[in-house]
Amino acid sequence: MPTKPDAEPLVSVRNLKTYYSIRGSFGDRLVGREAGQVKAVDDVSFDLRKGEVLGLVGESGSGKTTLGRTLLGLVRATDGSVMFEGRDITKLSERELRAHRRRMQIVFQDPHASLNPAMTIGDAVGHPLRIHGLVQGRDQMRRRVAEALEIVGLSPAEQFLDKYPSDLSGGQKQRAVIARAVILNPVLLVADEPVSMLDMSVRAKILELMLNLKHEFDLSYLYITHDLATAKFFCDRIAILYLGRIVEIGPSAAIYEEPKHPYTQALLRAIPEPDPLRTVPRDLPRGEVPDAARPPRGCSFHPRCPRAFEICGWETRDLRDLLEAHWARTGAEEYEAERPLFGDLDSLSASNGVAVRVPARAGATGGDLLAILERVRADEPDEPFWKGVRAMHAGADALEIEWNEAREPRLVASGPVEVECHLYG
Amino acid sequence: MSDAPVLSVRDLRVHYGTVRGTVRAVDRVSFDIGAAEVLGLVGESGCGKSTLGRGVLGLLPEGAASDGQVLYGGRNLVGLSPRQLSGLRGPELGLIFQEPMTRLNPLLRIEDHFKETLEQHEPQLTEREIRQRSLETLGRVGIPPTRFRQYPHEFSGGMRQRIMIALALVLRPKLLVADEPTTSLDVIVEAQILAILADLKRNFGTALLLITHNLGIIAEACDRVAVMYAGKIVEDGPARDVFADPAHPYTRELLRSTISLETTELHSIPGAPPNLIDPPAGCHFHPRCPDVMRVCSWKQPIDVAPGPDRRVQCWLHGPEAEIPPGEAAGLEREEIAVADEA
Amino acid sequence: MAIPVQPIESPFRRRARGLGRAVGPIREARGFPRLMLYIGAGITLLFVLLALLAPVISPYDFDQYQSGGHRFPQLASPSSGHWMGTTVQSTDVMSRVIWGAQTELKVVFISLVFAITVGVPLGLLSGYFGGKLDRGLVLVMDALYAFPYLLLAIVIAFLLSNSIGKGVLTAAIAISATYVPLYFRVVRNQVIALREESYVEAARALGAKPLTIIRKYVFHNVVQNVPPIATLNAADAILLLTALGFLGYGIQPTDAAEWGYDSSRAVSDAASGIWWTALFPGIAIVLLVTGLTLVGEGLNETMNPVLRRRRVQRVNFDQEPEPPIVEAVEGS
Amino acid sequence: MAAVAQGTSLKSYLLTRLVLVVPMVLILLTFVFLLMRVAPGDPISAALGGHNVPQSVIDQIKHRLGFDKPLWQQYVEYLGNIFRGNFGTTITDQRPVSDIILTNGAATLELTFFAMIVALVVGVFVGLLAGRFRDTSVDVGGRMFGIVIYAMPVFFIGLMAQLLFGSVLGWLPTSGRASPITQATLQTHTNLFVIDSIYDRNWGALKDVMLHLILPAVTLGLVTAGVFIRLIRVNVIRTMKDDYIEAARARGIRERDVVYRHAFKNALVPVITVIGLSLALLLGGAVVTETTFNWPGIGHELVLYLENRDYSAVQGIVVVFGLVVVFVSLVIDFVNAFIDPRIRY
Repeated sequence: MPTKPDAEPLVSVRNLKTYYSIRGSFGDRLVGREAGQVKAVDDVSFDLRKGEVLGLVGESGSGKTTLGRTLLGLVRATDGSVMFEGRDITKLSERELRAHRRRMQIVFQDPHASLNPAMTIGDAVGHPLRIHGLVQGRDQMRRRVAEALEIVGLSPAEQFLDKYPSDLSGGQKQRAVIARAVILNPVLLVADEPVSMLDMSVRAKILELMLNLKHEFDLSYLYITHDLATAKFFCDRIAILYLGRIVEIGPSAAIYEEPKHPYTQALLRAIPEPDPLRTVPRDLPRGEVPDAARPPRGCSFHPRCPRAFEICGWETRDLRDLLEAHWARTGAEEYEAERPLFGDLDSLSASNGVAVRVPARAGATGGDLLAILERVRADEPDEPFWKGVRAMHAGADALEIEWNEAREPRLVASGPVEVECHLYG
Repeated sequence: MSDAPVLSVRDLRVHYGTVRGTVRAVDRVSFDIGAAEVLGLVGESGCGKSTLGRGVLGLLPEGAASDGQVLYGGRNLVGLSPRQLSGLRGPELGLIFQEPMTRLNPLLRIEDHFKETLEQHEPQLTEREIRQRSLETLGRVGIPPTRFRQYPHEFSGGMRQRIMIALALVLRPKLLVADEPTTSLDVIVEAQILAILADLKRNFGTALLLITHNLGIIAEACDRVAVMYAGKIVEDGPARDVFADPAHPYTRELLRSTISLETTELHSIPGAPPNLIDPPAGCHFHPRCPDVMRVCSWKQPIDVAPGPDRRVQCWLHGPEAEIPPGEAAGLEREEIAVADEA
Repeated sequence: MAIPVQPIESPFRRRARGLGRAVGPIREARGFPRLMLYIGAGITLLFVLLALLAPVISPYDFDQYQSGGHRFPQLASPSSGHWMGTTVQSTDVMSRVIWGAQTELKVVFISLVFAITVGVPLGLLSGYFGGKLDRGLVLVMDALYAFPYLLLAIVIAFLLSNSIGKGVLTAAIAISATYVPLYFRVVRNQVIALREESYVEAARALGAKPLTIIRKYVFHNVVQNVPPIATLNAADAILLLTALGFLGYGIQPTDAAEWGYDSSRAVSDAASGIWWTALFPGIAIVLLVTGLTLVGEGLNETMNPVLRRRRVQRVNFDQEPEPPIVEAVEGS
Repeated sequence: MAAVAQGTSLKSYLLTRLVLVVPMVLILLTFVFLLMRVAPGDPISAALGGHNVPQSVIDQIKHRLGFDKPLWQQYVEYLGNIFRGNFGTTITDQRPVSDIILTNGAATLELTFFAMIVALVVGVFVGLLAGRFRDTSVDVGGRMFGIVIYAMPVFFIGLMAQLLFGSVLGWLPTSGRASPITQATLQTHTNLFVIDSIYDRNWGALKDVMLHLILPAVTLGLVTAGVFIRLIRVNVIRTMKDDYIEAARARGIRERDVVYRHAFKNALVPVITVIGLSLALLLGGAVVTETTFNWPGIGHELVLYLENRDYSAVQGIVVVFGLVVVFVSLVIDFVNAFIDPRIRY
């Protein structure tokens, strides 16, 4: 039930980057060697209008949680800007930020860890009022808190004011957390996987509550989740995140009816549907979300993408994945026969230059390696990897492979959505 | 179910003591698993499905006790000595868990895990045969032989779950119990693992008891389904029939409240799952059941077959003879304040 | 809509309820941990009473060597007059043991207070704020922590002794200096773990100032497990104090009786077979340290969730609430 | 999330650990330096002065030892000396501290070495048993044993042993490193009597030396064993609850293998790092043990120098103790890196 968002954006994010430097060993820091960075959020831009619900959907390691926290200033942004009510959040000091905290709030994933075990529900939900000095005396505080608890459905409120978090169920705790978030009547609510820890029979109630709050208080939501099913029901617009970048963003209807990016298509196909006529999908991308500290070249989805082609960013690491997938399929005898011919494979996963020299072990020649690769190619000719190989020539003791030139994909408009993929670039 | 079932459970009870009292996690449960069949066990958290899964293999927490029959290969596993049971676990019955990250010994290479398992149960194998069989099984679940000598911390969550499955399958068990195997994985990796589990029949001829709270996984991966609520199996039957025409109100309500891509309007079940120390009298679901009758609130429903190869425990399906006169009238449910809602 | 407001709970009752929640696990302890707690508490209480009531209980003053004009016998074996015999300076061994309890507990208490009031706040701030302060402090504390702390205590006692004398204060400072790194490390590691918890991050999101967050969210959950450490630490402190006394860097013998010092005097007696001057102070040390360790281990066992063993009720199937139902007609 | 962990390779881990030792040592030396000079009152003159030494003599000694120079100059000289292995000379008997270390160090080394063996054997054995058979009589017995031996001060056990073994039963020697005859006949190559006697195949001397070692080493060892028992027991309890234990049982691995190969191994890995720390406990205890059994080690010397307030001797010995502890924990970390693969790759 998406609502019509009005024109002026409440939040506009431009080229936001949040990088974590991997705590290199003390030695690295001492000699100043750059220990590598995790680009949790890598140049993300989008707008969020007043009253709108934007879904941030991505798997683990996609940076969706970091993005949510950077928006609220809980995590320092490395670069870029977040305009909220005329101020750039990323440039504010911790002290200045605190004043803004009244206007934007967050609800966490794990209700059991979001409430201080040593505080009663009344104190916890009422604490924001005391922090911002919005209330005088315990009497007025208790009344305001009781009101908030009633609004989120914890009625009769009296029964909960003096309870400790350990006395409540998961659903009730999440309601208390929401009460604490809305008691300051914020404008923006970042909900980080608010229902994923709850049972199916209770999820609907919390989503319904959040929708009611939206209408009643004209709240805007940033709904962070890995579950496209609840997002479809709850969000006006959806942004799909992969390895810190938005790969597709647009209105919900367009994303679900006509997903463009191969990753979005795969996500939608992978969701298990409660319909026995369907079977577990088999044509899914292989492998897993790569290590964010060393993202793949060009488009970071290319190693898993069934529709990748020449310019998607093929590199040496993909050769190692190809060989490993081949040996996993063929089994031990072939592996024992072929592996000894290859030299050191570990170096392959490190270098990702334009060309690579695959060393052959003593007694083997580049030709032997080429023969093996040709056999692998014959097994699966339409494997996208081969589109990435410009040329292969067998040297005396090694095999030289040249990769096609890789290009960085850019977010481009394509119909009602924007997508970051060379298929549409 | 043409040929004899691999496992048949009759009137199994698994209770364990806690500070506040005895938890009746599994309360008189009966079901069968056919050879090379996939039985899905679905229920919300705290309904006892995990205890049932582990109870079948006799892997129970301290202070737990089981009673009734778990018939495997003509023997009742309940009451077997720990030695006899551990002889069966592995070569006959396998178990894989929800959280893969901590299930491998961090100090041992993957190769050592396989060597230990195979040397224990098939001592006659030579060094080469052990390596051959391990690499072959690992290949079938998508782990390349190049990583055989690596340590657990060098693998991602999805890879470790594949290794756990291979470790269970290397002994070619007849039955594998999978306790929420994909709950902590991303949706694409989840589908990859489910594909492996669903193909157990074809690749290894292994029967599978798949325990999950996700009705989508049941629909796509299972032949039959058993729905569990508050320690009891309230309904079981072929997945197609149960999904098309759910007999028990809880199954129907659960299906309606599942949010999937096709969901048009939100639905939820009022009230909260009961605690298993003193569950409600009569049918445990009656306080939350929209079709509740007077008899439901005091008398325990009896197994009834509403159709071929199906079973349900609900007075809606009779048998009328057991329902005293006048008890079939509807019971207006007193307003369940949200206060005690989940 | 006017919401009927219940009479507000009196702050005292709220504190009591809060405290009740913290003490809860202790009431629930069962089996050996409970036994340990009770025995330990019993022994410790005995010594506390000895210390408090020393003037009343002790037959003689700690340094009294004669009464009513005639001097006590030297090195007399335990007799009716002197239950634990006398020392070479003909002072009564039992009186020195009783008065010694007062000295030990006083010094240990002061050193604990010093160590906690310095170590815990430093740990809190360093753990929460991190940065250069944290890195610097950690390096210093680790260097101190790795140092043989008896040596450290001796050197500090040696240095302070010629400025402020070998009194209770010197010993207390020497001991507490070696334990500050212990509290710093424990509290800091806890705070770092807590800082990742959602409710601490939520507090930041609410706009609370760092000090408010430490006070209301972090402090309570950290301070809960200082008691077990403090009791085990007290046991250590007594061993350290008596060792200092034995080496001559404990309390000035003229100021008060101290078991370590008495033991060092007993070394020469032992050579000639006199056992009582060495045995009784030694046993007092062993008993008090064991008592405190038992309390510490008992507390640790009941409050640490990993170790906690809750009393579980035995399961028996026969008294079954519902009547066993008859097997229904099989569907298939 | 990371498909392949990017652990720093072993080489750079060890390099880092080595680099980290430098600040540790610096802090240690600075701490001892400041301690000696900045403590309240003027410890130097008080130490040198004693009761009736004229001020002029004090000034003259101060000048000789360079205490009258500005603080930072003293500091630079102090570090320079230590770097060149010169830990200063004692005031009372003009003996270079490095000489004390060579002659007496061997005695302390021998004592702490055997004490550590006692601590490890007793601690690991009882700790594993207590953890494995939790809340049975074995556990209760093991824990009580651990608590009581830890609660017994070294000098108390020493005194009781002297009474029991010394004057009453007379089996075991209760003071000194060896009987006078052995001391006279044994040539000292390394000053480690046990090794020297083995080297010369002088079995009589070896027996005598070992007999002299038993009481002090066992006494000191038992105290540290108490620490190991408590730590290992908790570790065993924690690892028995780990998920890979349940997974191993699900694979039908025999309980014996589950306990020994999986639980015990993982329980003992963290213990290795504690050995470094417990060395500090041992060295501290050695000072008291050597005084009780008048074992001629560095600790014994330290007490004597402390008694006659020998300033730079105390400083030198304390520095040596600190350096030993820091370098031993460095070696322990290397060992740990080899054993625990998670650190290695």
